[in-house]
Amino acid sequence: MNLHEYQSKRRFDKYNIPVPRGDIASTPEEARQIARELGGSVVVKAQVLVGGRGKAGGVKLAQNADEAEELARQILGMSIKGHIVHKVLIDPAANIVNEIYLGITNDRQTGCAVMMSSSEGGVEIEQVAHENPNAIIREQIGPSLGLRDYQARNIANAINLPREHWAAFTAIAQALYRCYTDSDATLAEINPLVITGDGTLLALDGKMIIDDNALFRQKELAEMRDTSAEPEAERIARKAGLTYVKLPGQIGCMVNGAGLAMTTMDMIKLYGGEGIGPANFLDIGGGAQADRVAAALRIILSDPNVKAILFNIFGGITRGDEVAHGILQALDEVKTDLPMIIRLAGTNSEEGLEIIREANLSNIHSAATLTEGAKKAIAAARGEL
Amino acid sequence: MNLHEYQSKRRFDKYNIPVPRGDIASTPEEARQIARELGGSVVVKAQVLVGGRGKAGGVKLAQNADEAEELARQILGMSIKGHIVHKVLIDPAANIVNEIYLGITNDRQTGCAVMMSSSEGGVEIEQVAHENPNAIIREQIGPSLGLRDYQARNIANAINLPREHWAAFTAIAQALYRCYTDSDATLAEINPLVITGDGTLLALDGKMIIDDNALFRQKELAEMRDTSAEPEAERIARKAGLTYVKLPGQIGCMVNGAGLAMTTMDMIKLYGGEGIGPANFLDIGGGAQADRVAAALRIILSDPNVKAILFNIFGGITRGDEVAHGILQALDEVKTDLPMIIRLAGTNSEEGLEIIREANLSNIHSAATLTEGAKKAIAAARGEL
Amino acid sequence: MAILLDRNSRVLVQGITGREGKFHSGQMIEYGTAVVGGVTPGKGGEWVHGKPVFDTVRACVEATEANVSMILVPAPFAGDAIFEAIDSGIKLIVCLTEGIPVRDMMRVYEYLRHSDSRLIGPNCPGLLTPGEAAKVGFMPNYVGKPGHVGVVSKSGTLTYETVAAMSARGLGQTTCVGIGGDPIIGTTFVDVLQMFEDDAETEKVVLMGEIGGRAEVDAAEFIKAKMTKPVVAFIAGSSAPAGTRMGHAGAIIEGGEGTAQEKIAALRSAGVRIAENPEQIPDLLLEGD
Amino acid sequence: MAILLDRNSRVLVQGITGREGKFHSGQMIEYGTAVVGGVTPGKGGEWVHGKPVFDTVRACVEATEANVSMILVPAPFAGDAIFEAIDSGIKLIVCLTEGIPVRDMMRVYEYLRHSDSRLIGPNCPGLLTPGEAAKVGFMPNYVGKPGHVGVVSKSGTLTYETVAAMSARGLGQTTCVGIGGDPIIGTTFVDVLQMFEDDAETEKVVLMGEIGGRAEVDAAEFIKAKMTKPVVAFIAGSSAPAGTRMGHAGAIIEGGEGTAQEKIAALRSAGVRIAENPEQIPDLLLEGD
Repeated sequence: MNLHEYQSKRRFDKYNIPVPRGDIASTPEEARQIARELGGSVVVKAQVLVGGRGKAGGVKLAQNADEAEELARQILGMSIKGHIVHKVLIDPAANIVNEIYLGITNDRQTGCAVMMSSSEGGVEIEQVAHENPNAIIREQIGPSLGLRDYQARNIANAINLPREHWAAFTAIAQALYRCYTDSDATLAEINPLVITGDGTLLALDGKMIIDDNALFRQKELAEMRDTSAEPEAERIARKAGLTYVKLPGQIGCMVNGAGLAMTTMDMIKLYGGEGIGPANFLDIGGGAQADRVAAALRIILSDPNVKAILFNIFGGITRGDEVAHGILQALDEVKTDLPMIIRLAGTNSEEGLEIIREANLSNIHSAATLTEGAKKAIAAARGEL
Repeated sequence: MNLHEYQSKRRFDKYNIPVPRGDIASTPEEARQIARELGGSVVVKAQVLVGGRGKAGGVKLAQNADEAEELARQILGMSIKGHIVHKVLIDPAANIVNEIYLGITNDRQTGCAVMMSSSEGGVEIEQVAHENPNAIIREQIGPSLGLRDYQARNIANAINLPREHWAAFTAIAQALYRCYTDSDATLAEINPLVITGDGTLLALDGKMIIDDNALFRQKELAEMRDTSAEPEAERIARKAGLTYVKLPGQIGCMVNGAGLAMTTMDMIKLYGGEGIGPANFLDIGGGAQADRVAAALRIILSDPNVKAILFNIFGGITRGDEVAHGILQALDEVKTDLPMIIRLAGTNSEEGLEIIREANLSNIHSAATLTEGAKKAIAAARGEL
Repeated sequence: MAILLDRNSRVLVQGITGREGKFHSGQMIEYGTAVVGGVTPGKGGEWVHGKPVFDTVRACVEATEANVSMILVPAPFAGDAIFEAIDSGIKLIVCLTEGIPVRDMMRVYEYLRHSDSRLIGPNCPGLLTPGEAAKVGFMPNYVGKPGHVGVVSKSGTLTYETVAAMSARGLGQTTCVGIGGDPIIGTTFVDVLQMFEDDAETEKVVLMGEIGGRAEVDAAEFIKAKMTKPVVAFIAGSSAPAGTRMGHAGAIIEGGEGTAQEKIAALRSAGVRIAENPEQIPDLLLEGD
Repeated sequence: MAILLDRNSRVLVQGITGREGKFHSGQMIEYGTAVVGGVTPGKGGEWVHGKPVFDTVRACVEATEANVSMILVPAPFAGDAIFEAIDSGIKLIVCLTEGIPVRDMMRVYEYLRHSDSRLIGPNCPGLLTPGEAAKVGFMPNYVGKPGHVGVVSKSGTLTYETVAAMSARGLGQTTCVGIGGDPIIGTTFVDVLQMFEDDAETEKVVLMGEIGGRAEVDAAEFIKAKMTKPVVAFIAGSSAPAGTRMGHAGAIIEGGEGTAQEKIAALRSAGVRIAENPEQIPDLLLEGD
């Protein structure tokens, strides 16, 4: 789960990481009010859960409250890569001497957290990683020891931070690590961390991603989820415990297991050729029960592009009879004439196929293998079944 | 540093370990008042930093407030193994169904904390260890993982705790471990932990020892030190950063290093025979400087039994010239005619001996070796030097 | 022979009294696995499928001499369940639980590295050794068949798919290992490839990977440097758009790293034959002869 | 040869700018030790005895190729200093600092066990290898003399006493090791005895123990089972009353365990000759011939 910039920075503030004393506005008038209270020039920043907002014109400098209002008016409601701007952050403009990158993420290779820093702040770390990988300093953080002060000093030394900033830098690094850990974050990033004209460090921009699997114990953070920009179908899927990603094709896919779901998409692409593709990724998860299957089907049917549906269920923990019940239950609620190709295998698949057969629905076709299922679904999408 | 029972139990209470709701009294009148407020029968318990107070008559049951006052009058001022009782704890009497032992200490062998438990509570764990070692269940606690719930369950299972108490027991075990860790304790012990008539668990008696080396970061605990029972000389020594233990002999010893200090005592015993022994253990520590040496000398001279003083300094981190300055400084302030045998070796010992020689004091004798030093000190104590 | 699991494996199930725990232990017993007991705190003394339930893993191990643990407890408790298995001396731990927080797994991973235990998973389908009638986990009982191909996979259902296709063509397996697709797992492709390389009974190996991370690239490097046995692979997710998370925490292409194309290229250059469709895997295995 | 420390040892000093750090590095350099640099956070760029000071151990190691670290920083910072040395790849760490909280040492001990580093101490006098003119720690420069006796001791000054007495009688040392008397230490008697047993140059061994704990009993068991070289020992504290703490956290007799008598008995039964007085040790060493 991604946090907005302002949410991340408020969280940082709780850990005593210095952040600009700005505030959030939902209307141009609020923006003016905040800018007036801050005094001086301010930055108006679109709050969207997507990168590249600067290039898209979502971040602007205003000299005074009038300008802030005007810019907020332009930015609010703007669409940035499909995300509508509902809120802007009004921060006082900072006197920037130098920009640093400081972030923490999980490292798959070592199985532990890694703090990354670079003297080249303000640009995307992926870009630095690409163009000048040596500019990124990494310190592994063992979970039992946590970040040690000497590790922060190692970083400060390696990025050639002037020594007068070491104490402040170490405090910020420690705070960021605590914030990352306490929040079950998979990313906590200050970019840029700036040295200001008066010689202090300031977290000008912040980003946090919270581990979805840990939201059960992060109630406060879970409530911060901004669903206003989220597509309806994905929101419903999430609530039903499904993983759904909308794609531009015509064949709705319902599969159990991420690997098999991707494979099913791959097969549609492989055999479908130009103009035919999967309409979604949808993993009903392990042990999916009837009501979850029904929810999944409703989501697929809500996509007007869908011309055919391919069910590919290979039961392990998921049982074929429950999937069959789920399909019938959903079809009972959401009527459809779309052709459906059902491929059931694995645990209780015989029982499941029997249940489907007994329902005797004319738009349901069965397939014995994944390849056959994919080919039949493609034919159905083309109206050739 | 040892905490009193009432201090330990108040600390436990902070961690939500259930303790009796008693209070502390310094006078019989206060004891009566507390007993009256508690109502019913109470236990009057001497607060001394020494074991065996029960056998010494320091723990008594009172049926009512009058009896509580009377018993407090008997117990307050009592001397238990040389410790004067200044305070009594008045606890409500508990309805005891079963007594358990639960404690945590540092284990040298494994270098980590170990939780110990036994279904035979209420007696000293050392005694159980001696008589029935298998009755003590041990769970090692790795510092990075801390105590896990399953370890508490392992213990509960092994001491045959009825299952209805497991949840409460696990909570207490976890709280005790947090209390132990947060307090830099080297021992945190509930003995007995009782199962009461109404089926709850209650920490009837508690004991904590705090790591002296950690007191710099345990200000609150450091202030709990009860110096009222501590011998004056030991208190002064502690403040001066010295380790001093009073012993019944005649030869005051000032040595650097615990091992050499003990060896010096051993040599006095070895060559002294009947009636002659060390008057103290005194380690001036590594790198002892002049004022510490002076403090040490003053402490030794405050003991009226001392007939002779043996200085045995083998300089490593400690430097002979500084020891010499310290001795002269102390002698300047505290005049004495007692014979002093000085043996200086190691770092800067030549300089030290030169300084002593130049002071030209008639009661100072030098020795080249430890054996010679010990023998001369024995002779001096016998008035034969 | 086989790897990891054989007829001497004595399996305990942590979470045996749960809905899934009960069902899958039943399936395992039916398959022939020596399930010797289970653990659910607070339910010690109960029985499931005629097997005793204990409150602690230690008590279960003492009573049953279990040497393998299958963990199927809810995600919030799974980290502790793994610690308990390690501390109780279990040498092979198979954690099926999905959705364990990464922070918990980082602690588990650190502890595990310093222990003598091996963890398979979490979020994995488990192990199947058809020739020894031994199964731990979700793999459907009928998919496997005794034989000489080792199978290792990140994915669950994709594995069943492939193994079933192999068995249908007469290509049996020594052991099928689902390592799981989470960002932090106990046993990697490389670990399992090494075991198959060392296993006298395994003649060929099938590897099933997917987009995200670089485990398949590590596997390719290992195969190039160390493996003498032929390997056939399939990588799922060639149609996935970049930057999109596909279910598994693992299945996301991060900053241009971890695409199917790049993994396939690495494996090809290590001499691995790549299937375009998992149902082609039997063909590639047979072609090699 | 010798153990642990020789002329290839390149020593850095953590805490080199402190009063004691400065003095003892000077002594070490005078003795011939290759002190190559020091570390004090915030003082990088300074020089002590002509050696460069760095802000971090890592920077010092990169610049000087130090392979040994001597730690002499205040107790509250010593635990972190050890972690920093371990993380910087230092294989031999000698921590002289006294008064480190036990809780800190428990964490250090756990981390150390899983690392490739060896810790001597804390609260120890350090190491001396006279034949290689190498010293790390407090031992006075003049006490040692090249030779063939290995010395291992819990105590500091008692070691100087004994080593000086040996040297005066012509009995030189391979290496003198002060392991420290704290409850938790990095290297035990048994570890050092094993090294002396394996060291071709060491012919005899002197062990100096004291009351408290059971390290000397473990040593006795090791000597009985594994050692072929003669061992002479002295145990300090036979006159100490039970239950009284004698300075060292280690020097306390706990519940009847760890008395000098019991240690002496264990060592005797392992064939170790016991000195009543440390100044008798040279006699016992010479008698053996």
